[in-house]
Amino acid sequence: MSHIAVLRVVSKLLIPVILLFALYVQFHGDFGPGGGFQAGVIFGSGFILYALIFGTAVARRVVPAAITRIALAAGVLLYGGVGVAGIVLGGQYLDYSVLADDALAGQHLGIALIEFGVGLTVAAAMITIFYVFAGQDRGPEDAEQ
Amino acid sequence: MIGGHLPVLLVVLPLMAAPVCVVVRRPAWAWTVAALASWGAFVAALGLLLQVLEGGPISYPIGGWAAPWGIEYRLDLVGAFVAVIVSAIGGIVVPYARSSIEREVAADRIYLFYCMYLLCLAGLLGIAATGDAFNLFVFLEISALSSYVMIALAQDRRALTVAYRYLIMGTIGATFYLIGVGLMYMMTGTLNMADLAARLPEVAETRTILAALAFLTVGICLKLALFPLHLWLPNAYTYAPSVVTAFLAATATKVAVYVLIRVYFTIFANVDVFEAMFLREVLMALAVVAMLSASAIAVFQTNIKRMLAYSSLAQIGYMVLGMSFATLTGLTGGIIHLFNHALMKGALFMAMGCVVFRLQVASLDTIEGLGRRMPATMAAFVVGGLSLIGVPLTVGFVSKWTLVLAAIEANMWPIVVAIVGSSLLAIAYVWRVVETGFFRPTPEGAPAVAEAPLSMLIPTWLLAGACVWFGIDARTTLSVARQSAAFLLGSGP
Amino acid sequence: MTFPGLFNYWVVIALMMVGFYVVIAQGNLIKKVVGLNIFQVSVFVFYISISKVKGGSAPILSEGIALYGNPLPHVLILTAIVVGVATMALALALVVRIQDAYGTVEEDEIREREEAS
Amino acid sequence: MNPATAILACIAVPVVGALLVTLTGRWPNVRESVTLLSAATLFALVLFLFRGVAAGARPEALVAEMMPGLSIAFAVEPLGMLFALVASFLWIVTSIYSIGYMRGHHEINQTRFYACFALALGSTMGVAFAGNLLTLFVFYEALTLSTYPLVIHSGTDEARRAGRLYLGMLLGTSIAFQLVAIIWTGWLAGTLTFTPGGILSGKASGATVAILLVLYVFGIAKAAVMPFHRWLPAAMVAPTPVSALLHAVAVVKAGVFAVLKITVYVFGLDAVREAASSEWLQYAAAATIVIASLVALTKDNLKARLAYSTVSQLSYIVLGAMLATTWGVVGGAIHLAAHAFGKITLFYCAGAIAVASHKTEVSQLRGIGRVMPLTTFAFFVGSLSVIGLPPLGGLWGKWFLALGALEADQAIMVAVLMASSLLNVAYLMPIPIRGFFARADGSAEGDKDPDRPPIAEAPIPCLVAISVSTLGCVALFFYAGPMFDLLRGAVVP
Amino acid sequence: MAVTAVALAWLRNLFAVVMLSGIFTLTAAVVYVVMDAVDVAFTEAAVGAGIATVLMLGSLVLTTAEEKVQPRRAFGPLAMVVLTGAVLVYGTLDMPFYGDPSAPAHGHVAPRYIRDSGREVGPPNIVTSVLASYRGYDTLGEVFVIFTAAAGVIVLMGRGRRYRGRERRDAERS
Repeated sequence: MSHIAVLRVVSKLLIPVILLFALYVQFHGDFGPGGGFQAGVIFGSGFILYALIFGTAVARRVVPAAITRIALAAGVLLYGGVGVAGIVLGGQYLDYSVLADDALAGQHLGIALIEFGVGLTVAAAMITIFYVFAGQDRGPEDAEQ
Repeated sequence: MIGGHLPVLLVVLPLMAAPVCVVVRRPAWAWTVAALASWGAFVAALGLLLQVLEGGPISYPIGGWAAPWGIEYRLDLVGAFVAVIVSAIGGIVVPYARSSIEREVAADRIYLFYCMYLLCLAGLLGIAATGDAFNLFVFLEISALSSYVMIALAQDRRALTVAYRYLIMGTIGATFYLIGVGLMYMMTGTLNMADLAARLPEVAETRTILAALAFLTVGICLKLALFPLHLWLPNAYTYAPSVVTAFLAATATKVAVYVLIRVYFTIFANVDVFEAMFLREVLMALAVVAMLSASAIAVFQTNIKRMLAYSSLAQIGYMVLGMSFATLTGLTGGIIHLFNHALMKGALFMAMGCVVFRLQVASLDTIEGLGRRMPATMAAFVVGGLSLIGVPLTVGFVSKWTLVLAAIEANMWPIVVAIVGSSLLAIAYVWRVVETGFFRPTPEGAPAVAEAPLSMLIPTWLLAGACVWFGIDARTTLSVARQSAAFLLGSGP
Repeated sequence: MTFPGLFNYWVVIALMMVGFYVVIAQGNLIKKVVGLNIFQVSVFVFYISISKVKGGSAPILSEGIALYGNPLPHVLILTAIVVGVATMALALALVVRIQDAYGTVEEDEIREREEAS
Repeated sequence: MNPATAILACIAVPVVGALLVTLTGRWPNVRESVTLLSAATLFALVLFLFRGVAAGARPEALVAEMMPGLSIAFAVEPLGMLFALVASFLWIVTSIYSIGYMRGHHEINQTRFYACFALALGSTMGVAFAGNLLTLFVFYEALTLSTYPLVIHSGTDEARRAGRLYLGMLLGTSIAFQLVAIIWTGWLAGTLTFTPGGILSGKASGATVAILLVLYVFGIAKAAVMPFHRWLPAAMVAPTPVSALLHAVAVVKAGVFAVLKITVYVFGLDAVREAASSEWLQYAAAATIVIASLVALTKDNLKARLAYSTVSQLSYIVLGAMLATTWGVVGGAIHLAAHAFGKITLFYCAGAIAVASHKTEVSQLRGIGRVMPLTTFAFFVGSLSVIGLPPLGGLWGKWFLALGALEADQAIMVAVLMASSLLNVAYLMPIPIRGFFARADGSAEGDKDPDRPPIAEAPIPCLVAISVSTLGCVALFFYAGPMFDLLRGAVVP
Repeated sequence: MAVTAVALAWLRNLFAVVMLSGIFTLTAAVVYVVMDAVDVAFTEAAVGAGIATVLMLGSLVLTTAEEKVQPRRAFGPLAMVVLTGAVLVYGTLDMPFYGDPSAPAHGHVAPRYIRDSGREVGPPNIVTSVLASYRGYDTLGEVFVIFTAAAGVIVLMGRGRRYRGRERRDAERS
């Protein structure tokens, strides 16, 4: 089973890079192609790679299903919440200009926040779907979404 | 301060409540969240209707970006009216869902049902409120995806294939809509509906816009199940959980009709769409065929939910028919029937949901003599059924009156005959149920059943009562519908 | 890949129609999903080709570039892609459940089994 | 008491009565007292109104506005007054009769019977006092629906088939023809309120009037003009009190009453006379008179024979309306009252015979006069009245109708009336004559059964009712003067 | 692209079909780059070609890999497809040519994004500005679609659903 060992080593090296790249895409979206969505996908795939190689059981210990579920909801809530914040601070819904003193800074902050929300939900969604698909073919007692 | 933000709160409230449901997970809490959110949405919708009645259409630029650049929420009278219908049905369905869902959906899925329900509600309200053609697509998909899931929640395995077919048809419809929007964007450079209306006349004669119109029409007709694009609907309504059927039947197709109205009377307001490509004739012919054939098929159904589904197809025909007159009375008839049909179909499906709750299946065999054992449920069914026939003092009568009047005004006697013929068929299929339910003896060995729980009966009777209330005093609804129609036509030719 | 005139659109339309055909004519549920995917992707390509401006560059502001592609269709399609994949995920989940419930993913076999039961 | 309140009370009393009957269903004596009490109260109210109307007052009452310009409103005028008087008086009599009949027959579902009966009477009052076409239509439909459970009272397959025919034909024609005609009228005239002289005069072309007239006459299937008469014989499966009051008085008379009222107050007599279709409709009525009489001759079942007789007699009134002369209309209205008393007597007798001897066929009735002399005598008097011989009320109706026919230069109609009277003799007189003079048929099965108690007179309540209605036939002959004066007020302003 | 698409329609081995579909999407991504839509290309490559393919493979594993031979000939659908295509081609006849800078699509709303987004919103990537700010609400909707799909998948397949479904089927058979 040596090739698995190789895989493990390679992926141990690779996965942090992938996750880092995800973060890069997350925050680089302003300047080049990319953004929360793509970042979320990459982050999700990185984690799925991890799960594939080290087994879903291990992966579930690292990120339990409950966490992904909450992350899934938290991401959209963050996005929506930014919108509500716009109302509370006296602007329109999803108006980022009022988030900070300076309109441009507000826009920047708003975009960063919602991109983060997007990334969170997307990554969580991918991991959830993966768990669910991977969690098939087992009896009801040990299946944990 | 809140008043100014109602247009967006209307949608965001149920939208944001959905993830909360996922977080709290406990069925009771999820239910509470769903109930609060949908009642909140209802209050918001009512507030909006009042605002619109007072001060005319409301525009709300989301993100503070002015209309053609940002996404605009634009509520005119029709939009507000549809929002009220949808959120009212939503508010009534939620208390009903509590017992019904416990019976029909696995316990560990209940919180997800509420989540899906809220998403669907938000999607439908978003469609009603939006003034942006592409935003409409996004919310269409939210509501569509959640309704596929809700249908598949049923325990019957056929619900799965039905949901799958619905998904395929729905996605094709949405994609067609997307193609239509793309073609329009190509020729005008804008996605905002009002802006489109202003810019379309210039290019109205181009073949591209004609193609766009064709794609929009076909796409939306797939969603609203106009004959012959209706094949997904009967099974979907038959096998879905009862609450889901009641909710979707009362709202989803109505919203699709609303989208069609939006396309013809807002986006293409300054273009004489009905003259193009025989659209009026085609729509009318399809509506008439739908009214007659679906009613005729309904007469032969033994599963009552399926029977009601076919009846829905016929009623959709009425709405499309009213719209295709493109006259004040005709459009009024279409819009008022939108409201009225939501009430009666909601009541009917909810009554059948009560039967399913006790007997698992609502078919002609199981309800023999049920009028004695579940009198309140069956009485609600009778009220809804009479409404469907169009007996006076029910809402169905008001719709029928307006539509027949529109046909007489337009001097279209064949249409009058068709409306009347479809009503006659309605007598046949409704009465089969009433007769079996009330005037057949209870068969030997029939299970002894109690009346449905009050949490289900009260919502059912709320809708049944509304059928009568708005049938006796139709002034408010009619005037709102008439004003909406006048508004829609006013900006048109 | 610069097509003259309308030719580009016609290719896209041909692709769309292949996808559409697969959706409505195929009996295999998974293949239908694939067809749907192709159909939608072709529509996306169509949108993107609306956005193309000859001589323009990618819509990322930088010094010295005056002509950009139209960013709006890009945004729309970003959204639409996600919607498409979400739909597909649901469709596939349904297919898997159908396989469990019926033991097949062929439409006519499902129909047979539905009638039998 | 305020007349407007009295009008509303006339509708409300039977409805409240029905409610109380339902509530007191467990105690038959209380239940039947409630029925009698409501009947008496109603008659008192109608009498109160009559005093005013006879003095020339035309009280009105507005209930609710349903749609803009369309309201539920009542207005009492002579035609309606007469109809209400007859119906409410006979309700008391029939209630007494029912008590004897239902108990004597050990019928099931007696509570439902009394409740629906009261509701039917309430609807009849609504028809009688309707102030506009919409109100008339509303109560017309309510009458159909409230009598449906009475028709299928026995719950047998035959009863259900009859019920289906009953409902399908009455509801069907009313929606298919009458409703369309009403909407059309409303559109043409701009109002639906009954107005002396007609609301359509000068607003519609001759051809339109002709078509509308046909739509009304056939749309009001309760008037049983052939070919829409089949529901009436079918409805005879109902218990005899129902056949007596509802299918010889309330329901069918509501139909011809509506025809009269529409002729006078919607079209105006002149317009009807000039309409191209009125002559054609006269022939239809005449054909019905003769054919139904001939059919009656062939029927062996007593109630069926009486039913066809009713079909025939109803067309007298339709004929009077279509002649559209003063004498014709007055004659029609008087016939409405006179035939009510005559025919109800016959049905009472038929029911009494059925209760006492379980005989339902004409051929079984030889010698019945010897065991049930009172009943058979009453039958004899009732027959004379229906035939139209003095000194009985039936004379006047035919008399004035004949005058009306002459006034309209339709001498052939006089011949029809005469022929019909001869046919009446042929199908009615043999029954009492054989009853008195023929020897009892020894082979009748019932008589050989030693366990059976010997046939005696009907229960006391039945006899009381029979006597009252028989006396009524006689009284109408002598009090035709006031009736005539009252009615002239309707036709000649 | 066209070749892949047609091949897709004819192939019966579903694994090949899925792989081809992935290739098809990747080609589409390349086309996007050619058309200057880098963001879309990036997403399509990641999502369309990546996730979608993985998802399909996943479901193939759980179902079956071979399509049944279809005996029937589908002329009805073919006619419908041809009709739809004809309408579209008809629609193209009045379209502005591909890449035409003066097309109406480029003239109305879009110029403001290009001109002002740097000043009004900030990010040099116009797509990001439009996506997150001008049309931020669409994106909100989009995220909710993902959320719906994820929750929907949990509903359909989460926690032993499949297992139960199979038990039921076996019970029905016996």
